[in-house]
Amino acid sequence: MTDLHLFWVIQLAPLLAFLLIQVLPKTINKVAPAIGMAFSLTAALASLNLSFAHSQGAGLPVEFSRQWLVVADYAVWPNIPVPHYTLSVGFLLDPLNLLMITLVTTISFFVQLFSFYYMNEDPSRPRYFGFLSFFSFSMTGLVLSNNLLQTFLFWELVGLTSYLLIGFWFEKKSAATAARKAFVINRLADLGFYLGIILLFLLFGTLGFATLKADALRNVLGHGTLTLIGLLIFCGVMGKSAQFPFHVWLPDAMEGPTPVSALIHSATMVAAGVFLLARAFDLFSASHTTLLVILSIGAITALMSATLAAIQRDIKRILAYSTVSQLGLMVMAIGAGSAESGMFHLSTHAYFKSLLFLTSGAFIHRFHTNDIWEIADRGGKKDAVALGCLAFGLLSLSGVPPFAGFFSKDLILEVLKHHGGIFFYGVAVLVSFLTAYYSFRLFFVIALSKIGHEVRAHHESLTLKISRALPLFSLAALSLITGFTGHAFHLNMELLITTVILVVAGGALAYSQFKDPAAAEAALRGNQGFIFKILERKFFMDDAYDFLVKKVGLALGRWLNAFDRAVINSLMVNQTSFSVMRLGRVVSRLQNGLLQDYLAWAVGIGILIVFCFL
Amino acid sequence: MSAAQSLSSYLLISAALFSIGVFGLLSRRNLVAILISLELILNSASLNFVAFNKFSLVDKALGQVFAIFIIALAAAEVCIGLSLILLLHRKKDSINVDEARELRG
Amino acid sequence: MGGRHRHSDRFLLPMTPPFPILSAILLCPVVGLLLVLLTPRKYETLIKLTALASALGTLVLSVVLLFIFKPSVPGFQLIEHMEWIKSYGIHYSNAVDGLNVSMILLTAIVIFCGILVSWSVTYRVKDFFANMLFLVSGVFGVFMTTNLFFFFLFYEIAVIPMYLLIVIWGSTNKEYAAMKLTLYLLLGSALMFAGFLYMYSLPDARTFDLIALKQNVRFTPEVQNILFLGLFIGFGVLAACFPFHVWSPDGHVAAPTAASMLHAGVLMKLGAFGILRVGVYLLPEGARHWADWVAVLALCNIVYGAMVATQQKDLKYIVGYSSVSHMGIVLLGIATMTTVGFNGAIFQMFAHGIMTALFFACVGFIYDGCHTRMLDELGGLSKQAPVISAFFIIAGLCGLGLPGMGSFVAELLVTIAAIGTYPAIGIISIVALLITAFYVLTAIQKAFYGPANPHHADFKDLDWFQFIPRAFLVACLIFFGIFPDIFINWVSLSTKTLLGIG
Amino acid sequence: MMENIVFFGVVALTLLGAFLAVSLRNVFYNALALVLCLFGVACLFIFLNSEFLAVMEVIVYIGAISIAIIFAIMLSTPMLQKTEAPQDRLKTLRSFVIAALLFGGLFKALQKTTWPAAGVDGDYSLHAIGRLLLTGQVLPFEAVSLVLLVAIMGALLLAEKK
Repeated sequence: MTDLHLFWVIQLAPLLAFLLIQVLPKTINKVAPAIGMAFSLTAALASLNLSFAHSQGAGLPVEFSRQWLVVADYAVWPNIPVPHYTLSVGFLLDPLNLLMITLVTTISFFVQLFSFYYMNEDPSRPRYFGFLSFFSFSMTGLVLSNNLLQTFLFWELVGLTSYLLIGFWFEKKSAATAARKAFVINRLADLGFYLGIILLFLLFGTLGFATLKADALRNVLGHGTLTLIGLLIFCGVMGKSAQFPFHVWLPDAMEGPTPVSALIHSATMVAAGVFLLARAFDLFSASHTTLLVILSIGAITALMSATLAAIQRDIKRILAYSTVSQLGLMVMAIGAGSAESGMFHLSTHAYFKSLLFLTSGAFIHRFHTNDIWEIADRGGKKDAVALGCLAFGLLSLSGVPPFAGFFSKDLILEVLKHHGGIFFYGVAVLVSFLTAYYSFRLFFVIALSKIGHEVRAHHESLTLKISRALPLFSLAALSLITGFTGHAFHLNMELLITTVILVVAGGALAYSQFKDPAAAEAALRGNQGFIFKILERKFFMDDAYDFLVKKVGLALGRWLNAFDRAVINSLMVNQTSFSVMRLGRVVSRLQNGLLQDYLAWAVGIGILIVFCFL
Repeated sequence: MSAAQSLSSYLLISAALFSIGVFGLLSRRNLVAILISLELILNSASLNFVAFNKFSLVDKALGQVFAIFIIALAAAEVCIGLSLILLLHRKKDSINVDEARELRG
Repeated sequence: MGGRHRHSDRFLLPMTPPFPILSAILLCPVVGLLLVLLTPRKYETLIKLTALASALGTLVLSVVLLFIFKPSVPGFQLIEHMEWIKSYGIHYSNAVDGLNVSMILLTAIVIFCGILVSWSVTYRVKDFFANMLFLVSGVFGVFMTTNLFFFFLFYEIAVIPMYLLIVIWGSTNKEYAAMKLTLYLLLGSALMFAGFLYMYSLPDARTFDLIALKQNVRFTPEVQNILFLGLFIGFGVLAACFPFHVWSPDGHVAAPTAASMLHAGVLMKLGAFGILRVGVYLLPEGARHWADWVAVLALCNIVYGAMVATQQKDLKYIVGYSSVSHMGIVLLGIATMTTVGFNGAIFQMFAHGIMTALFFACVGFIYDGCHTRMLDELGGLSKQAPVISAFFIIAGLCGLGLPGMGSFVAELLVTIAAIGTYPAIGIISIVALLITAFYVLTAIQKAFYGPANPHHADFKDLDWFQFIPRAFLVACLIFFGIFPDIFINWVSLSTKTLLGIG
Repeated sequence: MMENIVFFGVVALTLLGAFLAVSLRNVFYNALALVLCLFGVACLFIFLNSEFLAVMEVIVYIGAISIAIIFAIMLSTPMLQKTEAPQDRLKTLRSFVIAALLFGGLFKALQKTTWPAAGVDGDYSLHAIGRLLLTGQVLPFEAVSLVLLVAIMGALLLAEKK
């Protein structure tokens, strides 16, 4: 099979699964998971095939492109490098998205497998697997596309599936609201992206990744314009990758089914922003101002959400904030000028974070609660498979050597140390420390608590057991292996020591606080400190959005609506018709039925007219 | 030339008759009085015709013929007008023109 | 222009139609109307089938027209001309170019789906379908005629049945809305006709023929400015331009489902079409002169319509105001006076027509089942009626400009043109996408998500028959969203000619 | 000279009759004043050499029309109640102003116009009138006769007691 065939397989297999699941009658919807898994396995195998064919970057990049839409066959904007404006569609494969596509398809397969277990009892499974397949379709499209507009297209589709899956249990009001919030905030961020694309298209004339080279851009566009476009497109990244100040949707997005969080809100979709940063890196690196902004935003996000992760009780929220924080680290790395390190952390993070989420899903599915203390209370530590995998994931997350997280995080620290300046390096170190702290906190709470009301696992069939354990084990293995795939990594002793010290310090702090989780919980409840309050209110970000939407946006809408009803509808329209009617009533008073009045008018006016002619 | 032999004196008389008729038409409430005023107006017209017949000749007898027509029409008009007045009197027990205002808007 | 065009030309050139296809399209609903009128009142199914057959006929013929139509030929083609009143230059003459070929298709699609959707009408069936067919023949006439007198005539033909449809089969304050809509539309047409008469009275004119006017009459700049202003207000009323928009939400709300579909899907496009066909075609200088103001009004439409929509409680009002917002995009495209903007505007007319028809088809179905359209009284419909809610959600997503749908490409083109011409207005207009997302999603959340409302427990989902028209509309939306080049190919040469480029 | 005196006398009679016909309160007196005025007009016809018309005026107008009006008055209102309610002053004033304006307008028009003088005298014989009625003006003549017929029938129909 040629590359193009493989692309089509990877791209269309999930879509086909989606369509099949939609088309098949309801009576045989038991096969929906099978369809979803079969097609995602196909896609995964195809992408593995692709990555073996091009191992070590042989024969890359490969591009297939086709004209999609002629916008104008003349230069809309003066002094433009191209004579006509054409949008195209196509595939572009380079080492960057080869890595990404493998990651997306494999995790997608594992998550589908795990979902078979997780969603076993849900009556609307077909819808779930359909959406999941549709997500895979959109995500592969995003990764494979060869230009910004196509990326944007799938970017939005990915956002849509995220919306649909967060709101999967739409009967719950909180889920529906969270879905809407995610979509609207992403939309807000995407406006910047959209505008950036349009500006770039207008001023540069082409959107293909292959043509977006830093030198070419600098030749055509000024520094200010480049910065503007870069920041606008980064705006979209901030939305999708949940960077400050658009991060607020991600913790709420945990209302969706947990495998969805594993796939979309940790490994793939939220990583799409970082992926885009790396993909169109020249666009950002063409202006050092852009890079500085990216670096700062990443730093703020990483630090802020790491602190927030440290106080959460909901296991998924801990992981969500941790995801935001790790994404912040990746963005920082790219902002510091190293797309490779960001992407490397992205790939390792994808595996261990989806592992963590699936583990949390295993807990939640068995114990029916999200609260870590309650999980512990109901016998969380008796679930050996889940606890083991949790430990694997957390070790990787906190960067313990030789787990994958260690290598990638070290690389980022190194990059930041050399290119980011001491301040950002410090932030990253602090974030690593906090990461270790909240990871160990999570682990200690579950592992060290006493079991109160134990919930026994009900009997599960062998298929279910496999579909539960297989993804967990595979991802655990992957989160161990992937660290060594990072090329050209030389062990830096200084950093190794720093990392180990950070992990040990974080672990020790967590142990000192949570060696008796019950007491710690009591202390947590009793804590009324100022800082704690701020953390509990998530730095008032949600309140700020609430204010903006309710007090500014909706108030403006209310005002305009009142204007529409009162001024335009009543005053301008109805009053016009009323005054016509009123005028009619006045004029009809002339017709009073008195014959002589009519005559007097007629004769009088007639005479006056005659006088005019005399 | 004597006043009796000048066109303008007759036209003036006719104008005066006409104006008096209009005055009556506009001021009286009694329908019969209005009818009487109408007669005055018609008479002023026929006076005009006859005067023009004499002083500003187009045809030897055309003005007189029209005066005859006017007399005939006046007869018809009075005929209809009086019966209408009778009808109104029967309906409203009054021949006041202000009473007949069913068509007001 | 790629090789495909040349290829298709060679393939299609021998295919001249053996009969006047435009008149055939126009006559299809007329014949249907006559047949419906001749059918006795009690054979309701026969009446419905007759109406459906004539709608299907127009649909097939308009698709055939698309294949006969040669996008690479500039100017009008397939001209049908029949002299009627020669001394006044009033002729029955039809022609197509890139501007109206898609509008004819749109009308055919919407009427086809509209008749399928109105299968559930039970009250005065014969009159209903007769009115629908009468209305649509007027609309076809407006789109295809090249004579201003007939333009006006057909337009009036389209307005009057709309009044009847709303007054007899409508709901919610229908007398008021119908009267308001009719008065507005007549006001617009009065201004329009005044403009036509003024053109007729100009030296060297003495004709209502569009092509003859273009060729013979030199419109001085002052005349162009005045005329374009008058015509723009006249047509702007039809296109629900900002201060004249209130008829449209009220009218949409009161109208029965199929009438709303036609009304929002097609009738509102008549205004924008008229601006292009008459205003810009004959008075390019006037259009340029007023373009800035048009752009500002269009921006008002876009943002204001969306903001007001956020406050609505009635599903149909939401859709109504979203139409106001989306028509603003059309006007903005026109205001840019560039081919990109024109292409986008026409594409948006098409995409919005289909999208809003889909919207109303869904809302109408929900109203029939639940007897309410208020958001607070709905809720959780997605549980018991997943199909209809899926259709509504698709329409909503199209409304908020989701890529892959027709309206995304349209909005993209208009935005590109707008940012190129009026950067500030273009950028502000993008904000509407966010507001649209907000109100669409809020409506979806309130109506379809959340706990199910026990009042609507017996609400039945779509059956396969009612599935067809909505699925057809969705298919059109997605098809043109994925292959926009087909559409742009139809219009691009005509918009260029319109602007005098190339 | 004598002729002038008589003429002015007749004019005064006519105008006085007209004035009384519209200004007296009692309708019955109005009708009598109308007779006076019509008589004056008949005299004026004689001044205009048209004896036939004068005779017609007296016979038709005074003999038929006025008498019909008097009959109507007697039929519709008892003698004693013929006096109208006091006039609305505003209405009278308005009517007077309009009538004055009208007269002023006619007067001004009369003054401004120069009339072509007649070259020949008219033919006032019954013969000429009859000939004209039955030749040149036969169509209006027939129309008027029709109108009269219809008027009589209409009057009968209207006055019929139901």
